[in-house]
Amino acid sequence: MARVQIPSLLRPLVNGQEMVTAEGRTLGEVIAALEVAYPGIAARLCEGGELSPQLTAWIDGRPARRGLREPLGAESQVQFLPAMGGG
Amino acid sequence: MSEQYTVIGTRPPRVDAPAKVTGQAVFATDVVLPGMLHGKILRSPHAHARIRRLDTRRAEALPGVRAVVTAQDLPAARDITRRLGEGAINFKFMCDNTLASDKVLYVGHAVAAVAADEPHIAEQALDLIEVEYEPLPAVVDILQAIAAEAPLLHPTLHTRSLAGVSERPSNLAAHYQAIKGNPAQGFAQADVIVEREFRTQTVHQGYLEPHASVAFWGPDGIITIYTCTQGAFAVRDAVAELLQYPQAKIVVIPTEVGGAFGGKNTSYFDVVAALLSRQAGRPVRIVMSRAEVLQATGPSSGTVIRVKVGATCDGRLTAAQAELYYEAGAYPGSPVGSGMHVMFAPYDIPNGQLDGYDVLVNKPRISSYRAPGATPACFAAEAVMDELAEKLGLDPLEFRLRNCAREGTRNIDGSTHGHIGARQVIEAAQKHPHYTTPLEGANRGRGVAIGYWGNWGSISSCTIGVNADGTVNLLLGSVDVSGTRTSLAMQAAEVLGLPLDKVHPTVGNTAQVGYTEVSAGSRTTFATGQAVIRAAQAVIEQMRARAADLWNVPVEEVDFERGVFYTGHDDRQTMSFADLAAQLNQTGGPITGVGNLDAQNWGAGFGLHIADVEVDPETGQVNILRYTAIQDVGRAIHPTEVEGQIQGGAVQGIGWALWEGYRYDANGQMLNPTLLDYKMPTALDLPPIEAVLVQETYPHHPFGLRGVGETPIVPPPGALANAIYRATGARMSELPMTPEYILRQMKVL
Amino acid sequence: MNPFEYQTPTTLEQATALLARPGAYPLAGGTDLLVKMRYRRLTPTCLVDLKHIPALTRIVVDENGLLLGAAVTCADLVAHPDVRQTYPGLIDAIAIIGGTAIQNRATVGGNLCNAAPSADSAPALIVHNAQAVIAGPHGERTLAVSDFCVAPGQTALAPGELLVAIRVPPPPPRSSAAYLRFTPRHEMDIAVAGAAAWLTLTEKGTIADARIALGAVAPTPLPVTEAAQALIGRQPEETAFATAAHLAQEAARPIDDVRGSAAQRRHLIGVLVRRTLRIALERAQSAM
Amino acid sequence: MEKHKVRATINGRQTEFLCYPHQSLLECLRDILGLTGAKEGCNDGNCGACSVLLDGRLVNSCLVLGVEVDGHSVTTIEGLADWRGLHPLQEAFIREDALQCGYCTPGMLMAAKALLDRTPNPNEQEIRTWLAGNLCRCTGYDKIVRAVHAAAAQMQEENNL
Repeated sequence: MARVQIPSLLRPLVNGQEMVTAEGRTLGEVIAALEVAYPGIAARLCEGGELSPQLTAWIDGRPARRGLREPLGAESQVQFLPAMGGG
Repeated sequence: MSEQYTVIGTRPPRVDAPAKVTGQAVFATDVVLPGMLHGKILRSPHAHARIRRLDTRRAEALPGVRAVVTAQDLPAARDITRRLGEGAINFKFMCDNTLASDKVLYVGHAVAAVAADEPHIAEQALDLIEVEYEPLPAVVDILQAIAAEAPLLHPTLHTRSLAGVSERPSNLAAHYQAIKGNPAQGFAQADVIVEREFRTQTVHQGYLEPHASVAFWGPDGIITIYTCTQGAFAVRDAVAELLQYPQAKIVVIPTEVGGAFGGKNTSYFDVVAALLSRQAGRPVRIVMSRAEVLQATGPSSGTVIRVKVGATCDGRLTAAQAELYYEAGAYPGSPVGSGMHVMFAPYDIPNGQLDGYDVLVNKPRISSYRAPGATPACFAAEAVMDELAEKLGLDPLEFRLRNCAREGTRNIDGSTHGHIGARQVIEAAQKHPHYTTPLEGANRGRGVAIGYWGNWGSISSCTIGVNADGTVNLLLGSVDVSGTRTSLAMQAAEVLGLPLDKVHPTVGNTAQVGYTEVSAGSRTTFATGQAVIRAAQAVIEQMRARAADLWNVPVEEVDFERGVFYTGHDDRQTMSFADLAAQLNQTGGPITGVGNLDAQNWGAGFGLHIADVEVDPETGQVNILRYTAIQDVGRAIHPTEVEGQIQGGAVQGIGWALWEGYRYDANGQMLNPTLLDYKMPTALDLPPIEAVLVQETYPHHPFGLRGVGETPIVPPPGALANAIYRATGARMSELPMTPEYILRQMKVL
Repeated sequence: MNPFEYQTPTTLEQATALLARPGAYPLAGGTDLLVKMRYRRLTPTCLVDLKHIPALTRIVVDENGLLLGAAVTCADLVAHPDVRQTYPGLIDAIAIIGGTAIQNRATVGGNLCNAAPSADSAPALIVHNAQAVIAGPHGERTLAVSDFCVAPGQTALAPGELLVAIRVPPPPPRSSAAYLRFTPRHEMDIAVAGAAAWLTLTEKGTIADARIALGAVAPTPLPVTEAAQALIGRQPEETAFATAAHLAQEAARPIDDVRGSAAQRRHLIGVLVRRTLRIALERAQSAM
Repeated sequence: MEKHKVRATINGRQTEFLCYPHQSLLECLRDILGLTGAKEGCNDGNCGACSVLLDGRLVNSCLVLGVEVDGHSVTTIEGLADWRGLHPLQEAFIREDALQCGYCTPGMLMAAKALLDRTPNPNEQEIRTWLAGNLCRCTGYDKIVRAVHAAAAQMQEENNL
């Protein structure tokens, strides 16, 4: 089970929880599982079938590079941070 | 890989220097193609207006005019947002920013373009283009833009956040939030709380070279574009998207880049030059004027930042909170996420909340600028930390050390620090003679600030080809904006066991080399460096096989060290790189090594700056007496170039701190679109900048380096604000800290 | 830049005849003019290059004072040993008009004719009682430099008239001048405010004569007679200087613009007048 | 408008070219004579990237008309090195790493040459004051100032031999 840290603005959708768990071998599968448990959450995280370009998913403390296809370990921790760019 | 390096860590002359000191280096504005025309762009005089009518017929009729284009000549763009270059962009917005269709959103917004035989004819033609505007109310102030009655830039744009989409349209394009622990409880535990509001102005990267492109749309359908960019592939992809044209038929040839600092990640008029060329059937060159650079390319956000930080009597931080409002300009996409990320990154704070707001205003769309978003956030955080330390009676470095982030510390935005050197730079500062020597004299003060930048890895490609004389060609996908041909060739030379002068680095065009991300985010020496190492290793592997063939031994028996192939059991079986290279064409043909990768595990950078100033108490003028910039750089590949990055970055930060800032009137007209009034520092405004390299090998790069280019722009405003406070007794909460502002804070005015 | 015609007269007569034509502008160093043309704030149809007229490029220092050709570059004036020796207050101002490259092209006459309220040369020339020598279709006339600028960007020159030279009287004994300006950067900048001061001392060291002029705080360079008059007969010390500085501040009519606010300018006038008076005093005393 | 014929000594060679009166010396050098070393950074005299020597004196070539140099001599970055090799300033800029992007470098070198022609042994303040008209956005000027010092020292030494 991946442990997903829920950003504060999403918490109303998950009954105020800061951390939830979800099943999935990829980020996309985890979000799909979350959507089943907490309808509406996928629309907030994704856009046009991809992770929202305004977000970066961090998996186990590192920014994910494959978007929804990012593979997850059995105990992976997932976070969603605002996207960042360098100059 | 050997522990003792022969090339890494040395200070050879940079490979691009001879061409640059003789005037022979070719920048985009120097490119001349046969039959080339001169393009110019008509720009909006209004900050916000509807285009009622646009008539180019008189311009087309002017003798010497060969092409005129408007937004009508661009195919309809896809309304989707994708990452391109350094950030996310909606293609419809990108298209609209290239040539405005129904509305202009800032002074300088491109409306039409012409190409003519001579520049002055093109200029005259612009006068003949008739545009009827319906002026609309403009908004340039960040807080006014999100007020209820503000004029809307995009009437259908709603605020987006993880909480959903706002009900009403708004200039507030996005809201981000992060909470760590329990902020309210953290503040309740604090003995001292400091709460302040900060404002910073829009600033520009200030590269000396205005944007320039030469485009030729050939009869074969190939579009060739010479341009100054941080990433040839980013330009190619933007042109392909805007024209909906095959990527393979667009060849972007990156020229020398006359300074970029994030501002040349974006393609502004490559497409326009291409369209003009198609119409004219001849190459077209477009070069921006300085006023166009300042008014029509992406500067960095002006900001409003509210900060609240609490600590206990023994100097422990308990909670921190910040609201960050960042200008996006005319289209969404400010670096507020980065601002949130860096804001309290040097510190270990148990509780906190960050709210970031991306705000549309009638200014050009924000582009990256060296550690985008970080400098204003650091300024605000470090001024508050300085005030807290003072209230607690603690030395500012000691206070920072007590609360210093380390590996594993969780940032308020949710990210976790990897291997970092925050503690190391603070300790280096404590021991540095600059800090241990007391500053004496009236009206003088010393300030410190610590700044952070996360850096980047990402995608790079390169090819190494071996020549028969033992030299190698290194073809790089990374544009060289900071001396990376040298720092990358050095990594190749080290791996290949060759002296640097045997490695000839070249920046490739999009038809020659694999996809490579923009040279941005302090990533090139780190990430492309690893691609280079891979390519070099691939060369060695193939050459070992050739040696094995020649000696008729299994390849596993061929070793390679310091440029020599050998087997352990026969003294005759030894061959230098050059000797083996000479045999390649007789032993199966050429060898090339390719390095392609998406580099991960990049290391973040911390910088601690110490500034001594003297402030004229009657005029408010700041004289910087001494300046030291300390940074953890991992291992410096080329220490002199690293010093140069630190000195240059620090001085840009100093300019931001003291002089630079866009000034607008209420109608959105920029009041200072020249280098006389957009005041960048001259040699006379600065002291020597001492760069101190804290070199501790970074574990996730073969040579142990971190990115270095961006961190040094982050601390200067904080360090100077704190120094000015010590000199005057007045706290600073705005950038730039002009003499007039300082006098006002001192209550002299 | 719009196309135009280019002429190189070698005599004053040719020059004034050319300048009488509509759309004709004089070109000296070009450091202001060409910028205005490039931004199309001016669109001359003809430029009359003055640098080929010998009378305009001469520097003469003799018992009559300084005769400075209008097309003499700032660098040439600043490098002139006699001018440096005799007119340090003028050098203060001329030496800071632009950086090195601008100094080599920009002319004192051009700085004056550009008629910017912030022109550094003007306050300094005014306190030196300098006269403008003007040639025109009807002959030559002279005009005090204090009357030369009439509005921002406008001079007292009539169509066809040309500034030929600036005449600066010889300084009496025990006198000297100074000019200071304030800019945010140390160089390559435009005065937010400027002040020039002139002091002549009696043999006993009291103030026999004084003149003060200000830059960038009024539509034209501004002589502040009352402030200067208040010094006459007094001991040259801080209280007197403070009085003069205060009166100068009162006389200033600054505006808010991108380079500074009215309040800042008025404040700076007080600082700059005190400081220039100190320097002028020191120089006058060392000439005793 | 008619083009004018201009005769000038450019980098030591007698040169003739045709230009419009409105073309700046910078445009003439770059677009007519193919001497693209001098750069346009601001076109209004505030950056120094177009610096060249006119009769040995430092000028912004964007603020000089091409027609004005008739009968005069112009030295550009392309004329700084001679048959003996690079000028000591060029060597010092390479050695001290006094450049990054290189866009300001030609102008900076011409300004530095004008300084050393006049003041062979400048102190730091003199160097910084003299170079204030030449903006550099990459280096922070530190290594440029060092390079000018180093070149001055080397030239002094060579003169003493």
